[in-house]
Amino acid sequence: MARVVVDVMPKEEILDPQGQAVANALPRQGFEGVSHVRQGKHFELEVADDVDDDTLERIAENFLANPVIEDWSVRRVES
Amino acid sequence: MARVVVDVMPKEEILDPQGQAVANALPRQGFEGVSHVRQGKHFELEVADDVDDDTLERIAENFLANPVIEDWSVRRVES
Amino acid sequence: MSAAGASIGVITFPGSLDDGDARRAVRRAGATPVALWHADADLHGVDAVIVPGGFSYGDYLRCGAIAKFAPVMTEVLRAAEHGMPVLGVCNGFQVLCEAGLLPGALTRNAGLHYVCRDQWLRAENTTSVWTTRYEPGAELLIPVKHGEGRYVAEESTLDELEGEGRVLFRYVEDNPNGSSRDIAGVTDARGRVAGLMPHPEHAIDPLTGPTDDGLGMFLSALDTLVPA
Amino acid sequence: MTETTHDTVTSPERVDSTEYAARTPELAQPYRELGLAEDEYQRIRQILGRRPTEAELAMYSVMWSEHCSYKSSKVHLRYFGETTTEEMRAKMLAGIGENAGVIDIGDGWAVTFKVESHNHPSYVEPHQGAATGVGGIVRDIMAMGARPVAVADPLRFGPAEAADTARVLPGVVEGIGGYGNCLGLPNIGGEVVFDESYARNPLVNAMCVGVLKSDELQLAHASGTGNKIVLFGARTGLDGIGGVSVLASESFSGDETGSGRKKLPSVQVGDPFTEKVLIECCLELYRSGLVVGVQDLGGAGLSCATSELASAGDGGMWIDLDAVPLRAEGMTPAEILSSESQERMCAVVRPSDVEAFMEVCRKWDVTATVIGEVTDGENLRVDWRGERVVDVPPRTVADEGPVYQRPVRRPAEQDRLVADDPGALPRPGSAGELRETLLRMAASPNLCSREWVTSQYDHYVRGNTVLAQPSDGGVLRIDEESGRGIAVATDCNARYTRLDPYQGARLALAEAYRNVSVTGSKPVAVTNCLNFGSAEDPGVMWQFQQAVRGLADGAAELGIPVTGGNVSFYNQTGGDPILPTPVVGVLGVIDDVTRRIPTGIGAAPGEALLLLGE
Ligand SMILES: Nc1ncnc2c1ncn2[C@@H]1O[C@H](COP(=O)(O)OP(=O)(O)O)[C@@H](O)[C@H]1O
Repeated sequence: MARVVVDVMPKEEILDPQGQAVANALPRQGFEGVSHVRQGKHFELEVADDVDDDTLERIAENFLANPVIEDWSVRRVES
Repeated sequence: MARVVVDVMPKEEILDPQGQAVANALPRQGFEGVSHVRQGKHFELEVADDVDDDTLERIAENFLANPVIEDWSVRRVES
Repeated sequence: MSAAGASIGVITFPGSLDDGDARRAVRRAGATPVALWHADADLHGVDAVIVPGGFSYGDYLRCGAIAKFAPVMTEVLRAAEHGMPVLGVCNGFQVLCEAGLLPGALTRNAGLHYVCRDQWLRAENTTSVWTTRYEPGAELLIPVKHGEGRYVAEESTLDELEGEGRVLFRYVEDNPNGSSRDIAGVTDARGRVAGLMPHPEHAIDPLTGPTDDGLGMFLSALDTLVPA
Repeated sequence: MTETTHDTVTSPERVDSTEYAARTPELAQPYRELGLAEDEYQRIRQILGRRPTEAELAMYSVMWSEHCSYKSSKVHLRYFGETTTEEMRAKMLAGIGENAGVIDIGDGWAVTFKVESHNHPSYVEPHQGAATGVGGIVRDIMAMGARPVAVADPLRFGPAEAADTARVLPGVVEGIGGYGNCLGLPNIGGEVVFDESYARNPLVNAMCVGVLKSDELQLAHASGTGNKIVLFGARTGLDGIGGVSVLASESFSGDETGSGRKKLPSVQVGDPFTEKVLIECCLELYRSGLVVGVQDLGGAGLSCATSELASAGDGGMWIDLDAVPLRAEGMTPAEILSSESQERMCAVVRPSDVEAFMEVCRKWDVTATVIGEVTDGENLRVDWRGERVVDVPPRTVADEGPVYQRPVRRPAEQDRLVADDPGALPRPGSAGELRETLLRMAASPNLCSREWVTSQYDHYVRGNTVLAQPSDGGVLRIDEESGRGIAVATDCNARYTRLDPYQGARLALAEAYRNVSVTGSKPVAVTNCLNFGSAEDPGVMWQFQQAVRGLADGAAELGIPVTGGNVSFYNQTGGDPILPTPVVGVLGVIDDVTRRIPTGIGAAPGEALLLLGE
């Protein structure tokens, strides 16, 4: 068993209303100094040892991310 | 400027229908070997250098996560 | 004080949607609705407060997560502590949970879709300020419309709620969102702060809703605010 | 398409100003990549007496596109005007040519309604494409001074069992629901139709209905020298730049490969919360009398809004592009002018009202910026970094684009198609077969319950929905005291229309008319969304011409005006166009909504069932 993390983020040039909402709300709560926020998704997968990087990449691209508007990164972590 | 990543995940004991939907869909699309998927949120923040760890922790705990249902982790990353 | 003398505040956050409906329901029940703005640091002397449905501040982070920090909510928390009746409907329920006035949290529907439909509920608690007009066990038909209405809380909290009779309503027949123990609404220990996902304000007139079964909640509150 | 080389001019060191353009007439420009024909490009040079700057080229190319200029449909759409009598026009406060038609419904109330297509974007990115389709039509309605009160969504998809439909349909429904629900607009009608011809060309049409007091009508014009132009709502980013990215110079690109911004997705992401706040903000601005003219930003963004406002006004306009609040760094003038960032509006405001205008925007936390003013000249002038990048007669951009009389030819195969009638098909012969046929029909994708779709839409919000799904027409109360209400329905049977486009359009109108009538309402006006294949296919143009005639003649027969509409051509992949799909929307009025008639067989036993008509 391996643990895999996939982070999916809205592309830089694409509007991110979620991140913007967080960024706007922080000062109202008295938190200053956060200039920019982007919000995306974080997936944690448990995968069998024989699942190779290429398969993981395809899973990320086809299922977890929407390549039209999102970027993603795949990494294996210690479990 | 520092870059900070906050990951927020549903607590283990809380049903995660989104992660489950992904896990169920994968075998149908011919991807075997993924036994468990959980879906959470991934935030990337740009923060001023004088924002300390304690403040970041409070932002995560009081705002980005709901401690009733979610766990979170905060880490600074290279920018 | 006459019924019309009782005034019930309805909060409008940017993104509130059912505030007009809540005010209409208050009027229909015979009280005076007072519009409260999210930035108000003052409840304008109202006798009770309704936190209505909608998508406060867009609800992009988590439903109710931003609204709980609104200046008006500070006042609501203070007033609730002194026993002011507060009702949260849908997004309002989410806000009250986020703000810690009610236990638990509301999460993504188990079916993963937004669901708008007429829903049967059973009145479980008929002693709270907001439910005295209902017979115990009465079944009501009231709309639900939400994407994040699955009520969750720790098992011990759920046991406590059940033990103290603080479950207000339960879904009957089909649970629309996968809520723990079919819970549709809960109240605080004093029976004054209540929250539910279904929309009583959309069931006050069979012309525009499935029934008028929701009107009882507003009438119940008036009974307390304006003792006969 | 062959890649032509061209020089990009604007760079951090140099601006492609009108003055520079005048000095460099020979510079090769990428007009073809921007969709302009050779003669169109030459006409622009003629109008300006020089080559256009990059910013001007961007403006003309989007504004002269089929979508914005109606260049292939204009000659046909005139027929609507020609067949509308004074009597039909009597209740019409705004008609074809305005952002949306407006009808006086009595008691001082007026209603505006319109359908728009967002077909291709919804195929590329179903969720966001459909969501921004709703956002766009809602802003059209706001631009008339109305409060949006309901939406409806006529949809067409490929076969229900096709794999791609499983990608497109759920995303579209989620997008429409997600956006409309968050705006607090009840969804009170629509259609879901499956057909092979829509497989790679789904149709996502969105209707919005708005209500206003008849004396509150807003018009999109910029008048009054010295009045300020205010851009308000979301910031301007690189969304939907699409083809215009060929104008981005390499030095502006963040991309090390040096391929400019060609790879930018032309997808826009919707922000319904910003739009919701924008609605409330606009309505407060209107109520406070702070707006002289207003225009929404949709396709073609600022290019469209500024040129249309100026064109409809009585003077010129000056815009300072540096004042536009941006979301992305290093945007060129062409990009700022072409950006299709959502949730933006543009208003004309008297100088003395600017402060009050800003105050209302601050209350709603809406970004608002003065970006220019109405001038007493003729031209629309745009400056950037102190240099003039646009100097054009606005009418040549907005109203005097090319007009084509495209070839129209009834397809040779039409006769064969019509001759192939269903008489030869086997018919159920026994009660058992009849039963089986009925059950199969009831279970078929085109007839089965639409609940999977409609349960994702809020139809209760605002508390005025008197009839919605599964009723034949949606009915809304608009005046709580008098009980006055309105009804809407949209319909189109595209298979009939394929067999006979003239009759098909009439049938679509008749069906929507009936669906409004059976709610107990009186039909008063028509809108449409004409979805067709390529305008360059003479057979498609024949379908189009016939459908317009059928719809116009039908409306004249019924005595209700066509108040507006939308044309979507090029719904085809390869040589096969979609079925001709002229979606027709009918608006009705009901004096007392308590007298509405729900769909369905009565509840009491012993009621008689009557069949009316032949
Ligand atoms: N995409 C949609 N959005 C909203 N309502 C819809 C949609 N599709 C169908 N409906 C509604 O569902 C009901 C049934 O639709 P349909 O089967 O097309 O009816 P009909 O055949 O009578 O026109 C109608 O009330 C219609 O308005």
